[in-house]
Amino acid sequence: MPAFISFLTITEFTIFGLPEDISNLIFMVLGAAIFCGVSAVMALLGVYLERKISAKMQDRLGPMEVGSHGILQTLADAVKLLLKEDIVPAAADKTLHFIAPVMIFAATLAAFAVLQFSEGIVFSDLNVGIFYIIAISSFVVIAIILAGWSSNNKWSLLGGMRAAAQIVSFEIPASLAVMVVVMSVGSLNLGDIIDAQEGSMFSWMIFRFFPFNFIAFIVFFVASLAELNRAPFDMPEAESEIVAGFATEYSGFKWSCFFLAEYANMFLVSVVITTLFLGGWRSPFGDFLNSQPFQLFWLLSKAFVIIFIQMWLRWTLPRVRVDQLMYTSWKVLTPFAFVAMIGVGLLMIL
Amino acid sequence: MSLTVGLHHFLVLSAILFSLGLYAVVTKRNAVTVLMGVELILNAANLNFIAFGRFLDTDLDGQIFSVFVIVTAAAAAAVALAIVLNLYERIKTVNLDEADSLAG
Amino acid sequence: MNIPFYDILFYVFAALIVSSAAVMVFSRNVIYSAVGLLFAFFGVAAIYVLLGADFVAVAQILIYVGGILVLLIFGVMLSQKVTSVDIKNGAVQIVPAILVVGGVLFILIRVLLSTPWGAASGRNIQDVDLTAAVEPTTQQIGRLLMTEYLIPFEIVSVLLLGALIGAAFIARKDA
Amino acid sequence: MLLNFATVLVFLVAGAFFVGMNLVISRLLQTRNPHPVKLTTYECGEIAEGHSWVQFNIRFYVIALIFLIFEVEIVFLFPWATIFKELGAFAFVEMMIFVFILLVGLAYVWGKGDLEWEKPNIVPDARVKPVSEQKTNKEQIAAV
Repeated sequence: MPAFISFLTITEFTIFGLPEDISNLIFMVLGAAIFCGVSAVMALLGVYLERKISAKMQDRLGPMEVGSHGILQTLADAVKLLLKEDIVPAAADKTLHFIAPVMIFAATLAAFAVLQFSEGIVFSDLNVGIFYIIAISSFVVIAIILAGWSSNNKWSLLGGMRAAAQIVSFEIPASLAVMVVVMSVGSLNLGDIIDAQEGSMFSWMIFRFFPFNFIAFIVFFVASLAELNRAPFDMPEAESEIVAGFATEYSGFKWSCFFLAEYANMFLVSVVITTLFLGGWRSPFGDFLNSQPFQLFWLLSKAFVIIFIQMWLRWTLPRVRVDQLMYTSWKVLTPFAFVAMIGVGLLMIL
Repeated sequence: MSLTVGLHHFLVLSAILFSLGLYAVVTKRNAVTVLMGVELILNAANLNFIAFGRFLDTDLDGQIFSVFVIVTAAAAAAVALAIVLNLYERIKTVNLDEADSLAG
Repeated sequence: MNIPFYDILFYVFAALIVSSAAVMVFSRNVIYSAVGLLFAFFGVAAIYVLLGADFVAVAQILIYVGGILVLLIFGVMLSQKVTSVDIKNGAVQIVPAILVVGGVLFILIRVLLSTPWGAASGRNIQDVDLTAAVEPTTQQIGRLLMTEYLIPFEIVSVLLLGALIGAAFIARKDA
Repeated sequence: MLLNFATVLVFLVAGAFFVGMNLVISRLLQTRNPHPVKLTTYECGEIAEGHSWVQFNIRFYVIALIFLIFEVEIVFLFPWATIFKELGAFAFVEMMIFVFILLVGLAYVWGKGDLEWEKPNIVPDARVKPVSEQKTNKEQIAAV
């Protein structure tokens, strides 16, 4: 580990001779603040990319006015959202209407704590890392149901219930796909998972135990699309049917919380996919270009390729129906995930 | 009892949690809330398992037991709620006092 | 100067658990009860972490918050004749209940505090250093499940199968 | 381990604080122009009708139920997966028994149609038949 980064490891770290506990606390708060910023920037960048990519695909220009090629457009939108009047409908339940966006953002941010961004740079090196990420996203489900219920609006409630049913359905295949990776690594820690993929790109999880790990990768990718409520699985916020789903009665900054959480989650899922299947921050060429600054570059470029594919699918595929959604989850992805798991198990024993 | 946390603190916390759950079970008439009370009681039991495991045992038997309790709670909640929903389909209420058609 | 973070966190989460469980118990609105339960589950998971049970803590969040609570909320939504935001959730026989539950709590605490815990196994509960590093538990739990607790583990699958088939059968309309 | 979980806690609290802070900033900056009509529930521009509480489809419950059971299975699978390499074939067989028993459950709900999302039961309209089945005018008149 290079010297300039070693101060980031969390133990025995002191600032100005302060006690270790206080120094750690400062370090943690700093990390959380960084990730608040990162998730906000990711949302701004994500929205910009989405607009530009959709424009390219539909042969339009997209935002062009604010800044060069509209690069500042989303920033302007963010400021606009901050200035908008916050309306809480008279029929809504005020307390829960407030709690829901707070919960969804806090849960999303908490999941970021365990991600490893390059060798040794991790804020919380949890032993149960990936299991924790799966667990903490259950708060998102509850937050979405609460948002839908507290708005006291038909579209909100229907959207919230649909979103919850959808997310929980796809959590099973996603977790089983994670299991495939955990089986060959023998640890839930994200750092261990990346360490197990040391070497060139052919030691990445996606290329091992062909074809079972590749099946697991596809299952996880599709399931994560659905868990993010992204097209083609975006029934919960199907504009043409139920307005804006669970966020119908939200405005101003509370509404942007859902938006922020959605794009932050997109980034989170991309990093998780990269970590599990694509070698995390490892260079595709083994030790070549694998020094600390390059590791961050590799991680982000892999993550953005995943994000691009997510956006590409959104602007290519039509929305599926609810029954097709349930079919995909329970009758396609779950059996395939089991097949992948059993297949990898057999290959590992033999 | 000193302020520094020891086994007794965990046990008292669990006793309070248990009592709150018990109160919900005996006073609430909404079947779903009664179920919630049961979940609180199971959580209190789990808390005891893990606290005793930490203080009196070197093994992880306490934690294994709590995993089994969580599983049983999940199975119980699933079946109990199915019964409640079926009851609602038939007699259009989840009030336990009104669901007494089997009483002689 | 050494700040007792461990004790502070314990009291914070104990307060969170008791207050949110109280919200769950005394609220007249079922959804508020569910939210109270959510925070109670979260607080209990935090206490598990303080006791060094990392795997159980995460499992608690996953199953209770992500599973049972979602199921309970769906149950509320599917089983109410609702005319407004308030879903009725009244209590009956409050005074006798408080007397009985208060008595139970009193006896429990008396017993808990007067029992010489650890005397039987010859361990001194004062010796346990709660802030000491704990071994990660996940692998150990897996090992125990595969060896010592193998039979209960396999029986759990039968229990779950029964619960799945039974609940799906009961919930079906034509059952 | 405690330190790692403390970091997670700090992240949770910081996330909530971040949202709260921004809500306060937003409250200070925004122009407030209250009007009772703004506070009405949105329903496509019409005045909201009835309650937002409609009886939900029981399917939502069945899906959540199947999910819960498999979620529990996954909680058992994770510790197994971490020691699978170590224990080898023996653990594999044990877990396959476990998984197989639950797959019976999945097969049951699959076979009983609980995984199908209930579609609205639209009675096929006699007037809209496939072209091949459509009667000619004469046949229809004859039938009447």
